[in-house]
Amino acid sequence: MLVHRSTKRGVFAATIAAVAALAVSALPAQAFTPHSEIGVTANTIKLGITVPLTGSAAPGYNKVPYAMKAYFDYVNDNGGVNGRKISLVIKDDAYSPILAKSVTNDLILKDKVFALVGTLGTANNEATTKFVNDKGVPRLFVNTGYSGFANAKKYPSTYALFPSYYMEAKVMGSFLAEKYAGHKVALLYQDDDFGLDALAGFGQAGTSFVAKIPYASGSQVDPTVIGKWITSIVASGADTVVVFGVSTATAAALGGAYKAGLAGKIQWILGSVGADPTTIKTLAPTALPLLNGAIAASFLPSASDANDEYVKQFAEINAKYNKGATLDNNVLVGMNAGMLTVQALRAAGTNLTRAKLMAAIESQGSKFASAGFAPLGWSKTSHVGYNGYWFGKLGADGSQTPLDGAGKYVLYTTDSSSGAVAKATIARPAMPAKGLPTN
Amino acid sequence: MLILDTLLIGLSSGAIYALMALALVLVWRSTRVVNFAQAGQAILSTYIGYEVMNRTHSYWISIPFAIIAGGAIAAFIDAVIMRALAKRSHKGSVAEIAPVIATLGMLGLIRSLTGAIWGNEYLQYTSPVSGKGYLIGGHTIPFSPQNTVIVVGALLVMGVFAVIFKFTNLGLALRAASFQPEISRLAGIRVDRIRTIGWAFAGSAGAVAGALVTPTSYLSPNSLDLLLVSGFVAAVIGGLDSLIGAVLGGLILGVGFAFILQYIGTSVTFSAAFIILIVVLFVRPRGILGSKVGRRDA
Amino acid sequence: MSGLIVSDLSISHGAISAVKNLSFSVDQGQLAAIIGSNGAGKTTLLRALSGLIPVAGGGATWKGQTLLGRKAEDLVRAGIVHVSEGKSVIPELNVKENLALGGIWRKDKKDVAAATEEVFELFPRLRERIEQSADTLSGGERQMLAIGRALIARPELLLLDEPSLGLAPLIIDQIFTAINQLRHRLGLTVVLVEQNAMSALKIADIGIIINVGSLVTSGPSKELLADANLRAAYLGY
Amino acid sequence: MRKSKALSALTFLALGLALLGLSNFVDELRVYQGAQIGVYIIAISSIILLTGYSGQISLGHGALMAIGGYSAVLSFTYWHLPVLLAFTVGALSSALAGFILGMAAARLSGPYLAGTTLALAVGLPSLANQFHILGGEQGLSFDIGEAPKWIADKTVGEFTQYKWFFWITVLCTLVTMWFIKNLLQSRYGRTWKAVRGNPSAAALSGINVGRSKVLAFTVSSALAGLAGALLAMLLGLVAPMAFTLTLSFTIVTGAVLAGVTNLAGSIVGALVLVVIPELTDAVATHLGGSQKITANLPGLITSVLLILTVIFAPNGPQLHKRMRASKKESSNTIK
Repeated sequence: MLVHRSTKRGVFAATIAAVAALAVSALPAQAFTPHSEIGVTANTIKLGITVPLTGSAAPGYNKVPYAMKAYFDYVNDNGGVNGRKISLVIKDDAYSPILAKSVTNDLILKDKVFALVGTLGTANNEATTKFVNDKGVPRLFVNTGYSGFANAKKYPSTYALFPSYYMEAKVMGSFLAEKYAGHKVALLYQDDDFGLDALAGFGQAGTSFVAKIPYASGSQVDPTVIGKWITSIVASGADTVVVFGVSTATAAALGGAYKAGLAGKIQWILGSVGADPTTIKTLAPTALPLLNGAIAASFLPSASDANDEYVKQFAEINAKYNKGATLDNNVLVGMNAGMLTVQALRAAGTNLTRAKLMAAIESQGSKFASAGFAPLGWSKTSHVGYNGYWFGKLGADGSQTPLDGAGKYVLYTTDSSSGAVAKATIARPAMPAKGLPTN
Repeated sequence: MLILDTLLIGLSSGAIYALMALALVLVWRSTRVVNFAQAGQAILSTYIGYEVMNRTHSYWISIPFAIIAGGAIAAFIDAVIMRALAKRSHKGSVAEIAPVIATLGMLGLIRSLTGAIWGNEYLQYTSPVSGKGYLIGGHTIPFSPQNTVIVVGALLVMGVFAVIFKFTNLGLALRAASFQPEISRLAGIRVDRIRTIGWAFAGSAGAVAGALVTPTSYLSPNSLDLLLVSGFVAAVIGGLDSLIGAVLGGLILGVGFAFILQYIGTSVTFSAAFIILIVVLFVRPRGILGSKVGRRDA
Repeated sequence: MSGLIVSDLSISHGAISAVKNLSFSVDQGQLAAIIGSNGAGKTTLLRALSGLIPVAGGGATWKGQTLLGRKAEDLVRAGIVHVSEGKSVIPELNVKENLALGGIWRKDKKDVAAATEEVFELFPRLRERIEQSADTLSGGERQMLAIGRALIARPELLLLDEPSLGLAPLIIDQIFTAINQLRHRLGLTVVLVEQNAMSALKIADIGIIINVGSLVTSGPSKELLADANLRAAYLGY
Repeated sequence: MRKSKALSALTFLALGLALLGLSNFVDELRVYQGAQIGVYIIAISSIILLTGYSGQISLGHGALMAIGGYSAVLSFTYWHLPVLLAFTVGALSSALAGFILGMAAARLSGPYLAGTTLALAVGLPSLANQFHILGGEQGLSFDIGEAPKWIADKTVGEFTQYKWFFWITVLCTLVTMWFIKNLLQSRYGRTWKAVRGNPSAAALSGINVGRSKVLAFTVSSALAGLAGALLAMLLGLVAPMAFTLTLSFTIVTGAVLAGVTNLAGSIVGALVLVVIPELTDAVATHLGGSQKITANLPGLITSVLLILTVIFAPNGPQLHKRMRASKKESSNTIK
């Protein structure tokens, strides 16, 4: 009897709670914007970004959105875009697709942003794709090099910026064939689409390795795992090691190699994702002697290159608007994406709509000024951003100098399929005066 | 050679797991609580050690401060949170999971707190002891002076607490209070205070773990996350009640893990601990040194 | 001389009242047997007197000092020692350690050693089993160990809960004889809670009979034993 | 008894219709959150069934959700099963895994079980990296498509995919609740309560305690599997990253917030899980301050709330009421 009565009460309570839940839900999320396009008013444009601000993936990447915001603030202080000020809503996804999905819902449905900019992570962007597509929200300059995102059919409103990992591997393969023929090369890579994209690229380039060592993302902090990498490298007899991992993995590999007495015995070649010297220096100071002389692929200028006009201008803005953050590759990435966004918004004209924004990128995007050395490939049929890399030697001070000497950049360009790798010289649009686009 | 290297890799990381397992066993022994906040507490005490090191420029001076801080943090958690919890939810089906939840909450709290104070950046807490492996006959073995420090640290923590538990009145009171709190009270033992001391001991042991392990990598609010699970698994393998078991559990986990990675492959990295645990528990459901009533083997 | 005075004491478990307006007193040096059937509230009473559970109302004093609102561990230090029901020993510890617990808080370590020696004289079996863990002891030995541990605290007031529970008659006799010897030799005041009314009343000075939490009667144990009505209703023979 | 069953069936039906009707008038964001709440309700119920009713603990239900999610997606993609059937496959596969785990669990006591399930939560989802068909770290995408036209045409406004998710989730949640409610009133439910209350007494009265616990683990796992499948639908993918240790902890947290012995409380728990991040985020944004603080404030507030709940309302708000009521009843019987 008692059992029966309490369940009945339970059902009643459940009913009340459920109705209450919906009553709460029924409250309007936000007042409607009286402009023809979502997220745009006569004097504002609202943009959104999702990045890991907390959790193990946060370090380094958590600087990107604030650098971007600093650049927008700078533009706003100089008149904004066609009289509109840009605001950036920053959401933490802790590098979890579940959270990315729910904060993206918030950005699109509650904050009602006009567009997403620089959203980070391959799986995280995948998780939000369907909804972003359904709503037709422009997703500009995603912070991942997964080649899939350049597929304009599958991701019609998504625009890649980074050269793909596939391209990077192909370029690196031809670089290895050119400069390290006859060497015994081992590969350490992250065992997901990031690494697999690269593996496919190396396969296309015909590169052969004496050892291929996969690691599960997140396992690179475990000493046992690092120990295994090093024994495998030593066992393979490799004299050259290519690393396709995040910064923590690169640092762990270099640190582990130092501990195993491999300093000076191996030529390290680092993929762009994990090659930010500032980050590696903080992660593993002991790795410094190994970092010195390592070769890294990059598509942006080195943050330490004070002679580069983009770096110089971004450093100035960073000093004034970014609350004392150290200028590193992550800050450059944030500012660079910010500047591209401003040009895209300008190009879309005063009567700003999502469709016009995307059309503007497709028609004029390839001419936008940006810090990247490789040309931008956006067009009606392709959403590929940069398509090439240069190789530089890292110094103990965290600098990165082109192999042929300071200022002598040699660019390797290619595509995400079977196209050849070509060497090119740098032809980059000049930095707009004071870093303010006038397109 | 590879087998020997793998063994050494396993032993050096096993010692790290062992240190964390020791702290978990200490809390379990004194309060019958599995403390999920342990890794978080160790992080916080290590941050305090980091601050001291920044001011004194000495790793060695910072360690005792970290240990004291670790003890104080743990004592605070017990006196303020666990005591209130024991009073309010000692009965019913929540009784078993309430402490688990509370310590998980503490873990989150400490993580957010350290993040809010020091940021989510990676910081360096460096030891003057070399992390470079010993050179033996032209071969650098994967075992370094810092690994030696960790192993010695683990053995020292185990030894000190074994002596305390076995030979002192405080140890006797700790054991009595954990096994039979009410009878202990009737014997005149201030059980609340004793439990807090037990937490403080565990916090100090965890602080030792944090201070010795962090120099092998870096310091961030999440940097000991991996130890949360592997330390716990090591403690369970060892039987939860036994200090020697914790050390053995750590070493078994470390060595087992190293061999699995070396000879089966890295794709089972995250599953390896689970596999080892299942194998051990299948043979001995109460861990290798856990006995039926959780006895006094130190 | 006033020893233990319980006046108008009420104790409840949640909404159920376990002890209702109970009053009685035990002089110093007396042995009082509290008699009643299972569920009469005897154990609850002792747990309240030793500070393990709070009371709902009334008072309880020992030598003029209140017992209520104080912690169990503080009462032990004040000489009020409770040997709880069901062989109050810690099975995970050995005999030596169980005994050591009794004096762990005492400053006078010499006297602790002396008291331990006295316990061994009283219960020689414990000395034989000194290194054995308590869970290997027989029921009677455990009870000896529990009482022994209590004695090492040098109590003035000893609260014993069902020392005869689950023991063979021969062992019960031994235990009760020991209790009787003890209180004469040490001048202890003893409150003995028992279902085994006969054995208890035989050694007791006074008897207190309770039923469903209320006092039925109290008086010198000889008188109670002589009362045929009581014998039939509460003493069970 | 029969009359009341009919009555509660009606209540469920009315509730379902009311919710579906309401979905036409609320914001799309709220509809999605409503679906999230539904998934959490099922996941939390699975914990409540296990912990609250059978006295076992699991920190690895995220792994069981993963099994449910992956099985549903695989059967949907490769066998082309209808969605609801794919979900059933997910629940059944998870039940099978739960059965095996439950057999192991019956051998393990409290902390050992907690340890094993914890290791499972970390170890199992990443096994996806081992098998090509599971899509590795990247996972598999899962698009159930839009609502059938015959439904979409009959409702007010645009029938978005989120609304379709919500409808499916509401259906699954109500069926689940109905199922659990009846299960708890059945012989099995009474057995679990007896075992939880006093295992040795239950064993003496002829109950097979081990079997009862394994059954509870199996049913609980089936529910977790269903929740995992629904979660996969909401996310549009299954990947190891979707079923982290955090997820396992989150649903246990929700169960505690719900009052772990109270099935109806799962609604409260689920609601809180969805609302809290939103509120704390709003607070953090409102207060401003340095990025270090704003980024960590939501975590801080949630943790504090969790600790306070477990200290001050460990059985959830509902149980206090019921305890008081049952006390009254038991005191009556004594008189």
